[in-house]
Parts: sequence; structure tokens; C-alpha cells
Amino acid sequence: MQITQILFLIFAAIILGSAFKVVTTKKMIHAAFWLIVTLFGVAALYAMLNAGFMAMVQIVVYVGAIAILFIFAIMLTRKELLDSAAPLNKNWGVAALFGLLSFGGLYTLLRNWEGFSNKASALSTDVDMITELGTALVTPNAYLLPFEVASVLLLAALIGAVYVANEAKSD
Amino acid sequence: METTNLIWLLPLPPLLAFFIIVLFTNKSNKLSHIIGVSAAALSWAGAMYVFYQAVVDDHFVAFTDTIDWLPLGDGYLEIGVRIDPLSAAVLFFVGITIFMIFLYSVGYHNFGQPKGDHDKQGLPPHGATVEDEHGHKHTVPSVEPMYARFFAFIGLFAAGMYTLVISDNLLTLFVGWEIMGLCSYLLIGFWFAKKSARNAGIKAFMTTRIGDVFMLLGLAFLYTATGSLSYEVIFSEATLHALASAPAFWGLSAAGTIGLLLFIGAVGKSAQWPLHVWLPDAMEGPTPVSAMIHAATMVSAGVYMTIRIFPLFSAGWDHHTLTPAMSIIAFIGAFTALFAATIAIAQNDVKGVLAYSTISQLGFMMAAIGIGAYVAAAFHLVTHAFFKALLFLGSGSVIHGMEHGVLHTGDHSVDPQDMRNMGGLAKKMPITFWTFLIGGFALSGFPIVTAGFWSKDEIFADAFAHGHTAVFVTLALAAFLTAFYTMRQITMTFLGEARTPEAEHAHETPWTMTTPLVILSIFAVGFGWVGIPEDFMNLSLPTNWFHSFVGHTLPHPMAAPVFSWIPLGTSLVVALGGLGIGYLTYRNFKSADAVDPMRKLLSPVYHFIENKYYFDEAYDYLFVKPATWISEVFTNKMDQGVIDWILHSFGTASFAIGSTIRNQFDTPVINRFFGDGSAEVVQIFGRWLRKAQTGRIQQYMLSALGVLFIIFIALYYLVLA
Amino acid sequence: MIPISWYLILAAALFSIGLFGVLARKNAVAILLGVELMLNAVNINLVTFWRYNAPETVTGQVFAIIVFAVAAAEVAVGLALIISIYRNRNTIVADDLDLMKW
Amino acid sequence: MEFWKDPINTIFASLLKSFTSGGMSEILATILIWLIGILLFVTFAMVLDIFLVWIERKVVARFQDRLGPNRIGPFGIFQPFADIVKLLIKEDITPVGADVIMFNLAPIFSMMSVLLLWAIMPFAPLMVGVDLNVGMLYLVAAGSIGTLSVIMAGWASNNKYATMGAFRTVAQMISYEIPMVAAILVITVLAGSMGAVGIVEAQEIPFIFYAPLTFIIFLISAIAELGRSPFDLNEAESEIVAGFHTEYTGMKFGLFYAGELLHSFTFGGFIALLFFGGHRFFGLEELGPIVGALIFIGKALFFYWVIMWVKYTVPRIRIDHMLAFNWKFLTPLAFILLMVTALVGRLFLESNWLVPALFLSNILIAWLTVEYLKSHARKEREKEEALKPSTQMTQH
Repeated sequence: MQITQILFLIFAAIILGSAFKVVTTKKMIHAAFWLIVTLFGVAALYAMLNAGFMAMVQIVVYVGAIAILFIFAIMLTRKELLDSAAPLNKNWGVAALFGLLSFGGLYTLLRNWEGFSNKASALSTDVDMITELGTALVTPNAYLLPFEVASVLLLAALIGAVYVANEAKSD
Repeated sequence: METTNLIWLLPLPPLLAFFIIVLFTNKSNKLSHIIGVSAAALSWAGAMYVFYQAVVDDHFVAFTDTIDWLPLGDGYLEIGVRIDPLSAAVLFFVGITIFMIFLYSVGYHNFGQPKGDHDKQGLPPHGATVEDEHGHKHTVPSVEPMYARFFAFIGLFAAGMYTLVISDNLLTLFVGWEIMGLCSYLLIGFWFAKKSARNAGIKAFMTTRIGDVFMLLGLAFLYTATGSLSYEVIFSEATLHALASAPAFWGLSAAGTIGLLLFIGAVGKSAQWPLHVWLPDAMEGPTPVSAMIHAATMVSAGVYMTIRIFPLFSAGWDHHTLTPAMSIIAFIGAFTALFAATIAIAQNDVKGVLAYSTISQLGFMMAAIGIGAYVAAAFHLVTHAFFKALLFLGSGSVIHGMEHGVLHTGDHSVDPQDMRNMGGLAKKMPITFWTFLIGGFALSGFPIVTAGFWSKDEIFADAFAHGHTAVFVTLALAAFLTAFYTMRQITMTFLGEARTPEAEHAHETPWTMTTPLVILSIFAVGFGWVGIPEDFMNLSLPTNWFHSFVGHTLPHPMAAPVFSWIPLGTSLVVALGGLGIGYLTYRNFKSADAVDPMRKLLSPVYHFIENKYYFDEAYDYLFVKPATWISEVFTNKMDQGVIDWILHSFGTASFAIGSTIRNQFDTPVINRFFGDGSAEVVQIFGRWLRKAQTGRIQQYMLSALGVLFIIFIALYYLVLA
Repeated sequence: MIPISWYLILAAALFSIGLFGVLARKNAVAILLGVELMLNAVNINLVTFWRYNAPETVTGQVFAIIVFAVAAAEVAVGLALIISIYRNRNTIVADDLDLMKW
Repeated sequence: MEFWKDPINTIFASLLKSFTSGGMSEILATILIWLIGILLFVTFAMVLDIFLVWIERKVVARFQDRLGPNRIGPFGIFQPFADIVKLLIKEDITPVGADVIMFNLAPIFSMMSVLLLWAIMPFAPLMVGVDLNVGMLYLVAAGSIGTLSVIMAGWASNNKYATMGAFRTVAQMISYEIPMVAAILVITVLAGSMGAVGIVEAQEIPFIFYAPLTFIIFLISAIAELGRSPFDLNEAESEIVAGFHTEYTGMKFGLFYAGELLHSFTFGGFIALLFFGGHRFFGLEELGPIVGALIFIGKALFFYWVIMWVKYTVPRIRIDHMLAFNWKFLTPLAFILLMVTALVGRLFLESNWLVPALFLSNILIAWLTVEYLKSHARKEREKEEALKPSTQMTQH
């Protein structure tokens, strides 16, 4: 057992444990906070994968914005928080079965893939990954168009969200 | 930074100014004109820098840069910028004139004056009443109600012009071309509440559209023939040779056909006969527009394009016999030069004279290109842009001064644009007078000092040296008339005594208007000196800089014509003679309703000329009326009578057939048996199935996933395993 | 060193947990939480494949960034819809929102 | 003088030697030394925090024409210790119905979000915790943990005022994060790096001369992130008692309070780092990293003082004004600046005119903004005057 492997197992345990709490816990606000724990764990995984930029973006975007948005939504809809009622609907058994099925299916598929136990090759240190990434996002022959489309999508979502959530003034 | 990067950026400031003004600052006149003028200044500074870089480089060929633009099936459509000596020269005058005109517009549209009493959007300002501290009421000019919009439009226009000049291919050139066409339409019809302005706008748009359709045909032909629109490709020796040897029709080669089709576009844009009719009407727009679009830049674009495609229509030219395409261009140019000059002598509108003068001068350039005088045409293009912009701005200044007089007297029946109402303005508006005089002399080709003399002289010399006598004589006649009507205009407007009280109360215009005049007049004089032939009067002068600079745009520059006394003499005679006769004829023109001296001299012809050879009426009878008539006949007789009848009878027949089928077959068989029967089956089935539709999203997801899993497992075991 | 399989199995497990959350939770916000878990699982896979199979390109990271953008858009619109539903129907229990039934 | 040139690594090497000579494995020793280093570093921060309390109280007293603490020790310098003792012996109350775990976690998170920032503070060359190549992103990410702590505190207190305060804070922090990120992006564009060390190295000329307006935007949004006056709506005592920490007592409150002060100091440090060349000071930093660190701390204290100055001179603004100011003014301006800086920076790439051009473009934008604001204000005034009932009509 190497240190990195131990670290990975710790983070994996955190991620899976908190994810399990997200889907089972009764109090919605706790579910949201457990989600934040999961997100931090995933950010740590990114860092372990030498993707520091992704780790930071994960925290800024997910923890700083998305999770906070969830907490807001939960607080705004707290009249019936169902904190006391059962958190799962009556189909949960089937759902659990399907969850297991999907995991089993994915595992079966992956196990048969020949690259299943690949090791990572060393990352060349002379290339600045962030510069590469930034350049790729604004190069027409690379990912400029997807980048622009994503920004338009965000704009549309912004306007749509404001429009949908805006309470119509009845006067 | 790289010069090519700067070139890319040249059209950007005015374009941004357009969007900023339209979207954000259209409520604020001050911000709008600050943005507009500073954008023009930025582009001007950039253009000057590029020009400077081009001039200081001794072995200058071109600044080029291309990028991939539109992905096509097998590659990219490239766009790019190219500044070679020709476009550098054009960029030079375009930058200056556009900047000057932006500045001039600030004063012309009465910035800083109060809002008008009854001014409405779409009408020229009528003046405002103000009360001074003593309680006296004055009428003063009022600010243009659509001030910000004006700057937005000319901003967009400037962006189009810069795009056209810097582009390295005919496609982006055409884009700029069409942007300018749109702006021209918008600006001619700027005072859209005036019916005449509206009609003039439509007329300009429709007329130039005719040319543009042909131009587009030419572009399409060119693209099919060569697979590219980039100058570098289409003007390469191999392509030109291939095009020149490919026959098209009527004895024209493919190169000639393409050249002519593109040239028709230029005929529309540069208002050459027979598509010249829109330009005089375009004077309905505000004067800066007339100066910018219809004298200095847009109409020059047609000539610029023609010069640009010179290699195309001259392909196969052996420097002795003109190619058919060149002959046609030379003919149209020379004819237009003379024809428009004759009309100009009978115009009384101060801008009308200049409008026809512009047509005539553009004809000079076209004729010069037609006979292969490449450099002379470019030279005249540049000098003409300067002095014509100067003249138009000067005339705007005169009108502005006269409007001041009209506001003062309050007699709105007096037309401030009619030269008969002026006279003696030299004393009232000294700066305008002197600059106008310089511009007028440049236009007439006053010897030695003015720019117009050198450029016209070069055209004459070329025409004479290569033996194109017909063109030479026609142009000489036209030049004589030019000098004559110019002097007529100056005499009627500025000299003598004031013929109306309005002219007596005319007033010099503000500094924003006179500064551009002064600056432009410097160029109207000085720019000619860069193109003095080195063997002028058999002296040995320094090298003809302009000729050697612009001449190198072509791979094989043409030699300048050898000096000869005959064209120089002709040029001197027609210029001085025309000016002299003009002054002598009109110095006695004393009263506003006196009969024009020329009317007595040429009584029947004069009427003809005064009405512009009835071209408008002829077009009206030949094209507009028949078109209206045909459409009316078609609606009334063909459409309603014949076609509708056929349709109606179809209707009746099908109705009869339909009702039979319906009663005999449809109702009993289809409806009763298949229709109702199937519906009942579906209803029974649906009643049973609807229980599955619980409206619960998660149950739907479960069933979808369940099906997915089944399919997936089946696939896995059947296909993969 | 960690073999790629560890990451992939972790992602598969996270994905399945998220799927379970989407299918089984009553609260509509919780369903969205499950969707977030699934998206995170996808992102882990994208970044892992980038690191292990194509570290010299940036494709995997770009994909992941696009997923971030989509997730942000999805959450914004989804939560806005939930709040709007809550205002109109006074509930966010997914099973109660069954107007679209027979 | 190894120590003078590179103090941290020298100490590290000597410690490592003495540890491993005792038979410890190298990895274990390294980790142990790191932990000791972190502990010392955090202790330094906390001790500094104690003095920040004293400085804050002294400065506010001067602003308000008072003397401030002057009883305990010379100039009252031991007053904070008395405060600490008071806080420690207060009753530690957990409200009924509170979410106990979150209630206790929130103050820790608050302090943590600040201390995390210290990891990337480049006190001097070779005196930096870790030189992340995404350092500025890390700054923003740590800020979102601060947001989290506030919302945890507000929610867990089971108190209306606390929840409301948390809502306000979060709205403010999320909103002002945007101009702050845009300002940081301007700096990133100028420096060509997101790492703290890279940014300092790029500042042959301090970035304040490249981007004066960006500095102002960053200062404003930093103050809003800190939640200090004029943006202290989260604890507007006249409206919502004390905002998100209404229910906190004793040392838990103390943690929030100390966290805020240390946060202000940290942001002073970041202002110095982003705009004023970090540890650079006319070549004085060449003397050695320790001098550089002193210079850096001096600059940070100066900007901490600027933030205090703003706090004690500008009154609190209304919440809708706060949001409108951000969304309608600060954010667009920040993005315009970003675009202009990118464009001008590109145009004058590697030219001597870069700094003057950027400075002039900033001045131009500032002037246009002021002109625009003036005209806007005039229009608003006219609108309000038009709404007023005309007094002249009634007189006739």
C-alpha cells in the first residue's frame, strides 16, 4: 500500500459515504451539506489526478455556486420540508435494484476492457496545462465553438431562471 | 505591433461606434458624437500609420494577412487584409476625408443649439426661438432631432468603406460595398418624412441594385472559373492567362466578361451613364452625406474596384489595341464625362452642379482606366476625393450660411440652395469662399498649383500619348465645360452683390465646419505635387513619386507617358478658357429672377439640358410605367380573369367529385366501419393502458430504465458475447 | 500507483448512488442532488481518462468544463422551476406533482 | 549566510538532519516537520490576529475622537488578552432547536477559510507556503468556504434574524465575487499567470499603474466580501440584531470576530500582492527574504488600515442599493475593463507604451463612467422632479 493509494481509499470512502447520505438522509439541508462533502472529495480526486485547475473550478462552481443555490432553494421551499416523513418513495426498492444493476453492468463492461488496469504515464512537466487549456478554449480549430455555445447556454439559463422564478406581479 | 494586425482593426472603431451609439448612447448627443468622432479619429490615425509604414518601405509590395473564415467542405473560405500601394493611397484619402466629415457633421447638425420649436424626427431642423436677456426673440438654427442616429449611420458607413479598402478579396470587398449601399440608402432618406428624400433613397438603392446584381453575377462567374476570389489568386499570371484565353461569348474572353460584369457594378456605384440618375437625387440627404458618400468615398469605391480589376479586363492587352472590355469602359467613361458636364452648366442648385460634376469627374477616371492609364486614374481618384469633398463641404457651409439668413428674415419661400438667390457671399463667408475657390480651381484644373491640374494632365497625356484621340477630344471638351460651370458657380454664389436679403444676412459657419474646409483645401492643392511628371516641360524634375509608388501595384508597372506639349497646351486652354468665359458670362448676373445668359445663347438645347436630357422621365416611361402597367394588367386581367377562373372551375369540378365520393363511399365505409371501429378499439385499449400513466416522473424513469436494461442485457449477450 | 480501474469503479458507484437518488427520493430538490452526483461521476471519468489515456491533449478537461457549465445551467433552471412549482402547487414532492395523468 | 538567503529551507534541512539522525524514516520526518511548520505558521497568524484586535480598537477610537483601550499594559496593548479571557469564561450557549453539529462547525469553517488563504501568501521569495499555479482561483475557492460557514451558522442557529443575516451575506458574497473574479482576471491577463509568485514576479512596475480602476473595483468587492462597512448588512444591528452570529457566544463568537479581522488583514495582503508588487519595494527586497516578508507585512497592514478607514467613514448602504450597485455598475465596469485591458495589452504587447496606454485607457474609462453617471443622475433627478406635484398650479 502506497500513500497515494491510502489517500485514494480515504477520499473514495468520503465520497461514497457522503453520497449515500445525500440520497438517504431525511433532512434536506443535511443532504445538501453532505453533497458539499462529496464535492470536496471529488475536488481532492481531481487534485490527485494532477488536474489542479479542475479541482479549483470544482470548488468555485459546485461548492461556491451550485451547492449554495441548492441550500437557497431548500430554504425557500421549507414549508414542507418533509423532515419527519420518509425520504424515499414507495418504489425505492426497485430503484435500489436498478442502482445495483447499473453498477453491476458498468463493472462488467469495464472489467472486459483491456485497458482496465492501466497505470498513469508521467506527466511532462515542461507544459503548462492551464495555458494549454486556456488556449484550446479560444482557438477556432480547437474548442472555441463549444466554449461559445456553452456561454450562450449559460446566458439562456440565466435569463430562463430569472424569468421562471420571478414572481409575477399581480396588479 | 504588427502592421497587419493594425490593418485588421481599422474598420473596428466606427463599427463599434455604430453599435454603441445605437444600443446605448442614442439619447445623448454629446456622448454620441464624442464616440463617433473619436472612432473616426482612431481609424484615421491607424490608416495614417499604415500609410506611413507603406511609404517609408523602399521595397514595399504589400502588407497581407489571411485567416480561415468559413469552413467549406474541403477547406476554408479565406478572408484577409491586403494593403498594397493602390489601397494605401486610397486608405490615405479615405481616412482623412472620413475624419474631416465626421468633424464637419458636428457643426452642420447644429450641435449645441437649442431644440427646435416644431422639429420632428425625419425632417430637417426648422430653427428655434430663443429669448435673450432683453426679452427679444430670435430665431436661431436648431439641433438636428436625429443627431445621434446620424453619427451611428456614418459610423457604419465608415466601417464599410474601411472594410472595402483593406480587403484582399472581392468577397469582403463586396460585403463592404453592400454595407455602404445600405448606409447610402439610410442616409439619403435620412429625413424620411420628406417624400422627395424617401423617393431619392429608394431610387438610389434600386439603381445601384441593378449594378450590384451584375456584379454578383461577375463574382459568381469568377468563383466558378477560378475557385477563389482573392486578389492574389485571380490576378496571378496563370489565372489571368487562362481566363483571357477562355472565350465566353460575343467575342469577349472570360476575363473580359467578368471584368465587364464587375464594371457594371461600378457603373451603378459610381453613377456612370446610364445608371447615373440616382446621384443627383441623392443630394436630398444632409450635405456631409453628399460629401462623404456621393463625392469622396462611396462613389470612389466603384472606381477603386474598377482599378482593382484592371488586370482582369485588360488581360490579353498588348498595349496598342484596347481589348473590347477596355473600349467599352473607355467609351462609357468618356461619354459620361462630357454628358454630365453639359448638364451641370444648367443646374441652379448649388449641390446639383457638384453632383453632376462628380459624375463627370468619375467619368474621367473610368475613361482613364479604359485606355489603360492605371496610375492616372488612381491619381485623379485621390485628388478628386479631396477637392470634391472640399467643394461639397463648402457648399454645405454656404447652405448653412444661407439658412441662417433665411431664419433671420423668416421668409421660408427662399430656397437656400438655389444659387440665383446668393451672390456676394465672399465678404460674408471669407473662409468658405477662399476654400471653395481653391476647390473649384482644383476641379477646373487651374495650372501648376492645384492638384486637379496634375491629375487631369496625366490623363490627357496618357490619352494623347497612346493615340486615343476620340477619348482625348471628348475629355478636353468635358474639361472645358468643367471649368466653365465651376466658374459659373463661384461667380453666382460668391462674387458680385447679394441678390436677396437672405444672402445679405448670411453668416460664417462655426469652427467645426471651417476647420475641415481649411485642412481639405491644403490637400486639394498640395496632393497634386506628389505626382508631377519628371519630364514636365522637358525639365528634369525629381521622380514622379505617385507614379512609381502606385504603379508598383501591378506586377509590370507601366511607363509614364512621354511629355508632349499638345496635351499640356490643351489642358491650359480649356482650364483657363473655361474659367475666363465662365466669369465673363456670369459676372453680370444681377437679380435673383434674371434669365440665365446661357439660355439666350442655346435656347432650344438649354431646355433639354436643364431637364437633364429627360433621363428621369425616359426611365420613368421605359421602365417604371411599363412595370406598373404590366403588374396592373396581370392583377386585373390575367390573375383575376384567367387564372382565378381556372382555379374556380377546378374548385367546382372537384367539389362535385368530392361530394359523390363522400356520400357513396366515405360516410358508410370509411367513417362507420374503419373510423369509428378503429376508434373504439383504441378506446378500449387506451382505457386499459392509461393506468400506466401515473403522472409520476420517477415511475416513468423506472420503466424507461427497465426497458433500457432489458435491451442492454439482450444486446450484451446476443452481440458481444 | 493507482490503476485506472479504481477511479472507474468509484465513478460507477457514485453514478449508481446518484441514480438511486434520482429514482427514489421524494423531494424534487433531492432528485436534482442525485443528478449532480451523476454528473460528478461523469466528470471523474472524463478527467481520469484524460490523465491515463491522453495526458498530452486537453480534451478531457475541456469536456469536464463543458459539463460544469451544463450542470450550472441545469441547476439554475431546475431550481427555478421547482420554486415556481412550489409557489403554484405548494409542494415539491415529486409524486404529488401528478397533474399530467389520466 | 545560508539562513539569511533562504531561511525556511535552511531550517527545514537542519531539522530533517537532526530528526533522521535519531533513526526516523525520511517521509515521516518530512511530514512531521511540515506539520510543525503549519502549526507555527497558524500560531503566527493567530498572534497577529490578537494584535489586529488591538489595532482595530485603537484606530476606530482615533476615528471617533476617543482614546481607545489604554488601561491594560502600555497603550492598552494587553487589552485583547483581557478580551480573550472574558470570551473564554462566558457561558457557551447552544440555542434550543439548533442543529448542533453545524452550529459548532460554522465558526471553525469561518476561521478555516481565512487560514487556507495563508497557504498561498507569498511573504517573500522562498517564503511561501505553496506556489499553486492556480493561486488566484484558490483565493476564490477559499472564499466560497467562507460563504458556506456563514450559511451554516445562519441555518443552524434556528433563529429568524440569523437566517436572514445569512441570506443577506450569501447574496452579497456571491454577487461581489463576480467583479472580484473579473478584477483578478485583469491581473491574470497582465501577469500571464494565476500563481501568486508569478504575479509578483511580473510586477517590475506595480500593477496599480497598469490597472488603477481594477484596483478600485477589487478594493470595493473585497470590502463587500469581508462584509465590513459600508457593506455590513449581514450584521446590521438596527435591523437584524447581529445577523448570522446572533446566537453565538463566548469563544465561538470570538472565532467569527477574529476571523473577520484576520480576513481583512489577509485581503490587505492580497491587495498588496496583486497591485503593489507584494514584497517588492524599490529593490529593498534584494536584502533577503526576511526583509521582503517585513515589507509585505507592512504593505498588508497599510491596506488593512485603508479598509478600516473606509469602514469607519462610510455609512452602511441599503440592501437594494448594494445589489444594484454591484449588478448594474460594478460588474459591467469590471467586464469592460477586462475587455479593454485584454485589447490594449494585446495591441501594445511588449512595447514600451504598454503602461501609459493602459493607464490612459483606464483614465478614459473612468472619465466616461463619471460622465455617464452624471447624465444618469440628472435624468433620475428630472424624473423625480416631474413626479412632484407642481406647486405653481395650486397657487393660480
